[in-house]
Amino acid sequence: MNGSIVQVVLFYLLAALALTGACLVAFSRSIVHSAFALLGTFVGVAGLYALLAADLVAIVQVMVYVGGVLILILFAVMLTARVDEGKESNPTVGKIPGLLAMLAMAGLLVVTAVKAFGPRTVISEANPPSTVSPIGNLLLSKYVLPFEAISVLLLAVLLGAVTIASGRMRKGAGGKQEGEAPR
Amino acid sequence: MHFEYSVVLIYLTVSAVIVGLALWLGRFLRPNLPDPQKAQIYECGERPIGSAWFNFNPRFYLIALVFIVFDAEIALTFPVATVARGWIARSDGTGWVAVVEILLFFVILLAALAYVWGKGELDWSRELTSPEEMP
Amino acid sequence: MNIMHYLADLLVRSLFKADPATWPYTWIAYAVVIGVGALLAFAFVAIFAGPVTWIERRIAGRIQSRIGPNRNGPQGCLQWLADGIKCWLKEDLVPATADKPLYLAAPYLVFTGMFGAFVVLPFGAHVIAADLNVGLLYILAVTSLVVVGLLMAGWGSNSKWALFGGVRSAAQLVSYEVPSAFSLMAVVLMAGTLSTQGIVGAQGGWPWQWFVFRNPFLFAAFIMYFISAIAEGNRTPFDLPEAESEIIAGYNIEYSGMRFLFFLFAEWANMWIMAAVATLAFLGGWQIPGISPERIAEAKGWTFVGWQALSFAIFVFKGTCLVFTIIQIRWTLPRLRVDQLMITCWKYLVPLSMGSATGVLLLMALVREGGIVDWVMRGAMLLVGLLVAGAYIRKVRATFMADRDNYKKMEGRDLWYPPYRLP
Amino acid sequence: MVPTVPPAVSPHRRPPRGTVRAYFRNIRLALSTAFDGMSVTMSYMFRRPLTIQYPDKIDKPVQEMLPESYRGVLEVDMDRCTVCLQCQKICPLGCINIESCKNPETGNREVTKFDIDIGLCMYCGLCAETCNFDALDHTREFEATVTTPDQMILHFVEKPREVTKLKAAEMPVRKHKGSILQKMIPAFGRRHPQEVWTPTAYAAAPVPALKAPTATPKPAAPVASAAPSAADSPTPEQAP
Repeated sequence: MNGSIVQVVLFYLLAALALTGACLVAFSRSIVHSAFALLGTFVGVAGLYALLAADLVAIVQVMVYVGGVLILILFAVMLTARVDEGKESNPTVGKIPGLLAMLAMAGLLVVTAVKAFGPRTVISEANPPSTVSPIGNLLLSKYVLPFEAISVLLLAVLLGAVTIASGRMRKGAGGKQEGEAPR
Repeated sequence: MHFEYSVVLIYLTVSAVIVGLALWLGRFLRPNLPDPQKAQIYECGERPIGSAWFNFNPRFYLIALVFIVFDAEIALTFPVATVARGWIARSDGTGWVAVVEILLFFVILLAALAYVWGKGELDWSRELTSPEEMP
Repeated sequence: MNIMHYLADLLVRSLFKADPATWPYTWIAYAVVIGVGALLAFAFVAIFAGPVTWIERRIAGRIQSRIGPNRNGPQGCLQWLADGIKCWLKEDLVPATADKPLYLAAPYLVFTGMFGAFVVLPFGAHVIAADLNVGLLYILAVTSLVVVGLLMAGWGSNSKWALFGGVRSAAQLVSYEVPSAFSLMAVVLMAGTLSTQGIVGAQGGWPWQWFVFRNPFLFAAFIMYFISAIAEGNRTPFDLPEAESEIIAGYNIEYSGMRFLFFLFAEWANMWIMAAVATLAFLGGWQIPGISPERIAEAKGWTFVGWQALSFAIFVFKGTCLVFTIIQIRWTLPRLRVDQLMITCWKYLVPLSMGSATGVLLLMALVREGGIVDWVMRGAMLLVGLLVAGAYIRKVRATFMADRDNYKKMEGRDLWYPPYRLP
Repeated sequence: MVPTVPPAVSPHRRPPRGTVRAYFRNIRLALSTAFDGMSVTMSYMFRRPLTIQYPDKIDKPVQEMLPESYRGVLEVDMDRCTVCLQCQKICPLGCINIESCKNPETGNREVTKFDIDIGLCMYCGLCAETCNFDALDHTREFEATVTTPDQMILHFVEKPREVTKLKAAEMPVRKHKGSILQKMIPAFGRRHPQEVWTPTAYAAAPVPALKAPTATPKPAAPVASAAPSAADSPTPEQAP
């Protein structure tokens, strides 16, 4: 879309969406609401990626984070004990350490951003090219080793997660809530 | 490319507006006769017992876990699969790099799947191997 | 060139006599044109999804030796309209114990996620909203919004059935996304692009140019994609999320009126999306036999419009055939159990679809395209397809003939009653 | 749920020997059975439907095609009813409601109310069995659609009438089964034309309903329920 004003407006809208989602995650009383509010953050960030002409990253953001991570988080939340007690399941604790951590994180992000791009606008081209093939080519040439390392990492992740989860499941098998029939 | 993504944005907005508009217009058409019995949730005609928000079978969680791993794999392999054709078409034999790389990736993931399979975590209702395991 | 881009530029040039590249308000013209396009897509969804509900019920009637809805309009063809209006006039109920924000937001997410997929469906040679470079991945991505919406509906209703339905739905949809993605990966490997138009362009109009008949692995991938598409559309035999006999209606049980209708709407349109993706990925999409895409692009005036209309008709026809197959499967096969569902996905479809993608990759590396082996393979697969179709027709005829004489003896009438004779 | 009896370790649920072969056998079976099933359902697309469209395309009313012993909506022939209350007593659901009193002027017994709640009735037939005078019987009528729930109560006595004193043999012949009901059924929808049924009035149970003057005629004032016009009155002719 031409006209940088539109881009700026869209940027602020998407940023607002992401930030509203993040704020809801942090401040919502109900842990389930927090989990669902992540959707706004993920989609907003994906929109920002799309605005930065990073099409593959945007789509992968939606696919992996909304389609996978969010579902996992929701399942995890719904599996937590005492979730039904909770309009109050998200108490705000440790305000000062939290603030410090937030400031440290913000500083890190600002430093990274400035280092990576410098004070210049990223959105320059009106019709930037697709990033799918460049990324694919890079994964086949420069980043062959990381690519394969990722598969090993995924293997390790799966093994570890399954081991931990199934162990807990077996331990919890005696509990009265868990012993129910498969649904 | 930005044009394409603006199409996506506008489509999503329009669909949300359609839903909102239909519901809003329906407001003038539909009756509104609130009633405590209507506001009850449905539980086969009985009075609902307790809240529905309780814990359920944790196997769903495990499925989501396995899915995330595969989802990440899909996200990573699709760009490679996209360019694989071009690599294979090259005459200098570098196409085998693509083939071997994707194959290796698949094999490692399949090994993970085989492990989960072998542990019996993919069976929804796991068979009890010994009576001691009974809850 | 995107058709909407073109139309918007045309609008700016002819109506405002301005150059779209420099005119400051071009983006408004773009937004308007795209918005109109979105409304057209919605009209297509409504006009498609509506009558298909009626057709499905008539087909179900025939399969179960009964008649089906035939009261509203000639042969009941306005039944869907009556249902829609009825739902619109129904009271909008919100359970008192529901989690209200989530309950109210869920239909938006489900419908939006479904509708978003229409952006990349290539209805015709140039009839596409936006040809994204990440087309297929995009469809996989927006569908995940539906998953979240279903989970939201399930949780927000605070009803046990709804929660079970929502959770089952989410687990099923995410599980079957894996085999469908791997089956599509086989196509992506063949086409070398993710864009939907690119994939259609890599095929041709004749059946031996379709991906499904290219080699055995793609044939298997097509079948596996079709199975997982049915599962992702929550259709029988994979309709556990809304198993009436177990959890009444699933995630949408507490919804009434228009909100409920949007869930149904999304389900029906989803069926079309799945059929359309299968068509574009495996069955040659909109390709007109004997007419190359370049010829369509070079055509001028009404010829161009005619080609577009023809390609549109071909695409919709192929998709509708698949939709009918999905409908027939619904009234044929019994529902799977939840453990069978998961086993089918993770033990059968996932490894096999990965295998088919691998097979396609190896064949691509080993067999030269257009070579003798390639053509032998295509011919063999086409023959297999024809044999399967022939065996099917023979079997249908044999089943029919086995009962025909008995019926005649008992009822004194002929059993033959072709589908076009609507009872 | 927690199984109460520990299930034995079931060897037959294990995959059979030759698991790899079983795996591919499953795939083959899935495809071939789906193929068979699809061909069967497809063949039904060319078969004549078995059902007959109701109520347009049938030769005679369904009521006439039903067996004689069909248990449809109950009906009472008041000419033969002696108000013995046997039916009311035996009804397990209490859907029959009879009231009678002595007329202070003539000294005769009068029945003021004979209501049957067909919404409550479960069509068990006990009342018809127990009726010694062949007055109460199941008909073959089943189309008793009404527009409001209170119309489901059939009023067989619209105004107080004398109870017959005749012996069973002397009584007039039982009217044709269903003829009384058929007269009443068209009136179902307009029994209480002035009343608009609202869910709130229904759900709020008897207390507000009593307050509303237009609510269902209550058993408290049976004599006053002679409101319906003569045209609407389904009451059979007075016995001589």
